[in-house]
Amino acid sequence: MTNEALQNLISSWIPELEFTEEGSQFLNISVKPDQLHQLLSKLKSNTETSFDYLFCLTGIDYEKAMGIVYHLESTTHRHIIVVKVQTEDRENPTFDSVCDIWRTAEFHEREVFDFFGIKFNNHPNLKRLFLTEDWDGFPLRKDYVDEINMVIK
Amino acid sequence: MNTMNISLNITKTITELLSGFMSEGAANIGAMVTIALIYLAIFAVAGLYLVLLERKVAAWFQLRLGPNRVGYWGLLQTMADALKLVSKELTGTVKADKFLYNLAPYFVIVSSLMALSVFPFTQEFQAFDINIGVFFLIAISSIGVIGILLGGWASNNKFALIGAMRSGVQTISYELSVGLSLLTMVLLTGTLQLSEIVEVQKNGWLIVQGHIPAVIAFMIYMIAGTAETNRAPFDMVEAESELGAGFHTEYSGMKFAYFFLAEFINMFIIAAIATTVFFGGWLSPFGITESIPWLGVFWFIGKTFMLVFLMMWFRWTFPRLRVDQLLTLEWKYLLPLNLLNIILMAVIVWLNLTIQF
Amino acid sequence: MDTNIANSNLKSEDYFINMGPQHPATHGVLRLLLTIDGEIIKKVEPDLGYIHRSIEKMCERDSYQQIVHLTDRMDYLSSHINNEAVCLTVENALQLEIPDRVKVIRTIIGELTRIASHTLWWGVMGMDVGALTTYFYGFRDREMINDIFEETCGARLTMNYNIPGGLMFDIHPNFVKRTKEFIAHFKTKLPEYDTLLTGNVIFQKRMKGVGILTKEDAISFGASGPVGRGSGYSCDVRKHHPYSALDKVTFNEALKTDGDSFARYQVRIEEMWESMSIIEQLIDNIPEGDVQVATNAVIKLPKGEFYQKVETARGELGVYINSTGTKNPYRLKFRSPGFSNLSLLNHIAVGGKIGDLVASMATLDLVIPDIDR
Amino acid sequence: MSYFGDIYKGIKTLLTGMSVTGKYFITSRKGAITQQYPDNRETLKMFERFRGEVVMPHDENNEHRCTGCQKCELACPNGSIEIIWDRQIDPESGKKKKMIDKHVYHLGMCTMCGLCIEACPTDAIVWAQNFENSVYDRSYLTKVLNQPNSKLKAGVEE
Repeated sequence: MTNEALQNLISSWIPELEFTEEGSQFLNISVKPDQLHQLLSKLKSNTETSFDYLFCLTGIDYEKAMGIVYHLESTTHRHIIVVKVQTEDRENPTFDSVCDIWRTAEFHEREVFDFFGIKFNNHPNLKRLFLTEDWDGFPLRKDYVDEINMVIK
Repeated sequence: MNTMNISLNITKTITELLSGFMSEGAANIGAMVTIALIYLAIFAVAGLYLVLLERKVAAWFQLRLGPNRVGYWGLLQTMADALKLVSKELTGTVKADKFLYNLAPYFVIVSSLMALSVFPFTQEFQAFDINIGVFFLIAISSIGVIGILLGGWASNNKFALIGAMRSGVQTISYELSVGLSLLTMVLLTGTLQLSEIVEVQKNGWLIVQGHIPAVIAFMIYMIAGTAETNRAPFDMVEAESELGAGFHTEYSGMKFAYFFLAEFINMFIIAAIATTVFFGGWLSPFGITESIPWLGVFWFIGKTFMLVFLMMWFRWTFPRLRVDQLLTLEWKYLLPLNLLNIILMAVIVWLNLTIQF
Repeated sequence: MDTNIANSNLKSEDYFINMGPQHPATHGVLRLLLTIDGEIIKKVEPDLGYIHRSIEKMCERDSYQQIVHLTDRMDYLSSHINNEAVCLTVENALQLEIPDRVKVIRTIIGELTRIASHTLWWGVMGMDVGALTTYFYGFRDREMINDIFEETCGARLTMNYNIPGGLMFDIHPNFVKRTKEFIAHFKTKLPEYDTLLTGNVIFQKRMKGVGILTKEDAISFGASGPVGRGSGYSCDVRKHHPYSALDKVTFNEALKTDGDSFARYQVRIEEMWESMSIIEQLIDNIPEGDVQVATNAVIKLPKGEFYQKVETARGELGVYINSTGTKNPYRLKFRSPGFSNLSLLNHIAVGGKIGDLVASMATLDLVIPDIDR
Repeated sequence: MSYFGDIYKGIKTLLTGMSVTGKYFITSRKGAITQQYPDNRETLKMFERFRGEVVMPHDENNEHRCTGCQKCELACPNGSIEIIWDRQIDPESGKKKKMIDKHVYHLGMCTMCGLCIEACPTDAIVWAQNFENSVYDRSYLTKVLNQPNSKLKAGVEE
């Protein structure tokens, strides 16, 4: 389905979504954190869209806000869509976990928690994946400082 | 000619030699000790060169050259390894069961060396010609398992324990097939004494005499023999990719050398039993070198090394079986075949359809 | 009726085993915490991070040329295809027009890297399952490809032959001759792989029905590459989103449906045949032309997000660049194939034996720096 | 009867597998694929593009082409090149000019990526083909590429 058809169909589900296409090859949807899980499960279950392949889940630190970018692809219709979600709260950013929709999210969300400190509620075992348990700070945040290993050129 | 014969029967000659200036009992013990030392020396060196042969054969299979740095053509390589192992520190795990941990290697090396004493190398050249030869060999080879189980359990290492459990299961179930396949051949010879078995084969090797059932018994025996010595494709005991080094993970220095040497001497024993029982020990193919008895040693060693090469060929070609597949192979395939084979052989012997020359 | 310890008062706890980080079957520093009951595996819990160098953090301070050289160290067995991924992302972002010669050379060297990675996988696969000689036959063929790369790019493993805008320098005069020699040699040797290992009854018994992965699980776990195609899930990026000169070649995607270790094994063997046919279609008519498009020394990507998918030997590598117009990316994420392929290890290994875990891990073809980044 | 059938099939596949290794065993006289490295050091010649180590070629009267422009230092991803330059009076034109003093190259940190050679405008540094770079002390790995009292070759600036 083309981006416009996708846009009309999806905006019919949840009214207040913003659709943009500039600055990216795919249709971008920004959604509020509380509608995130509902939108994503609908995107997967609906037969016309059937986004059953979450191939990339990225955490981003926008300095004023923390966000996650979901790249979804449908293995049947072969179209790709990007869903973005942001939250201003930097001390305790939490989103709904999507690992009940896509099993691959389990590891990706643990990685985002490990590097950004974004918590996901009802995630099976949200522990640090790469770093040791007692590592303080979240390395991929912009304000992370580590004199020893970070070589600032 | 008879001077050659007398000198060959080493046990009698040494006891007569010693009884000259010792009492009868002391002479016997003296003879036994000297023969034991001679055999130990011969087979320790033979073990080393078997290791070298294995490494060279493996290299030729794998488009490599194998050891060629130490000594001319790499001949001293395993000698150097042995020296290194002697000088290595004997480390051990702290919570290991010290006594059993140190006892395990001796079980393994003693059982494999004891089995060497009954082999008829030529006409008279046999340390002990006991009349239950084959039965003695099977009994001895089961003692080695205790050593492996002890070593795996006592070294308090999880991987070693799994390795030891696997080896226990494997050796017990495959002794069955070794015993039964040798039993089929004993039906033909009628005697357990190894020198008698070789005598019977004067008119045709057993594998020829027993034609079809003998060949089946030989194939089962080779499969079970390879499994008996924990060699590929049944080497779950020290499966590199699964358990690291298996039961001898925690051993180092001479203790590891015992395990390592025992494995290769066991391989030699399995091959030697096969040559004695199936391929007529030291008999030349059509009695061509009957006149010079001591030439028999080369025939015996030659046949044994052919079978050792066959076992090495197995090792460097086949992947490893899983433990449960190994057991199904034994209980569901080898055992029924063996029993059928015994009945077949009994029928043939009863109707004496054997091929005699 | 559960005859064993259930009704006896003998209490038995779980038996934990550390498989790794130094373990022959993990091909690198991956630690698996196994909960086993005798030989049967109850739970596999990977513990990662032993070779984590935070490549994504480094990319945030490096220029785009410098990022390309970092990707060599991620999946070192398909380092050329990783470089190509970043270069393609940057070139598409700048809308650079890449000459055909560069596209064809990139595809040929990409397919050669795939064959090199699969021959190494085949050798190590045999070693994991117990046949130690396959290692040397696999490496004999891989050495010929390494020599081709050494002659053309100067390095055997971490090539860094691509730069944003084309190639560093042109291919070596006897690149074509050597590649043809290799193809002729490998055509006689690949059938030997089948007689030695594929046909072997012990190998088939060890691989068939081990580590079953259904198609839905493959998609849900995000499995890509031969792991996904072994379960019938068509995920070849070269087919669905072709890049470089892949749209000019015809090849069929190796698909198997029964999803066990043997299917994944057969997919990779078939892929080697496909890669050889792709190289043959391209090797004879490499178009003339220069190998580099002029880009200014400091590359600045326009503001926006750019995503590029590439099919490495292990699966689908995605490069996601979120740029704010400065000379280094605001955020750069590598979607590594090994990461998702590892996440399904627990799902396929539970219930099997330790031997099965090693066999299915070998068919997942994990490269640990690719997972840890 | 499939019982005996699959036994026969099994043994047949085992034997074909053994035939492959047997063929290699017999033809092992053709020589091994492994390289006998320490023995073939004289005859071993690396490909001319092999990336061994970055060196600065000097011609016969000890002149090199490096102008000290620091482009390679900027291009290097892990800071393994340091250019120490100073302003000296150029003997011909008498003006103050930027002259290279020491081109420090840390071989220990270099990842052989080739970006410095790519970025050098005057092709002053090239790849050497030696690969035996192990040393007993890390300080030997920091090398100064331009030989002492070497000068910039005339005519390189234009």
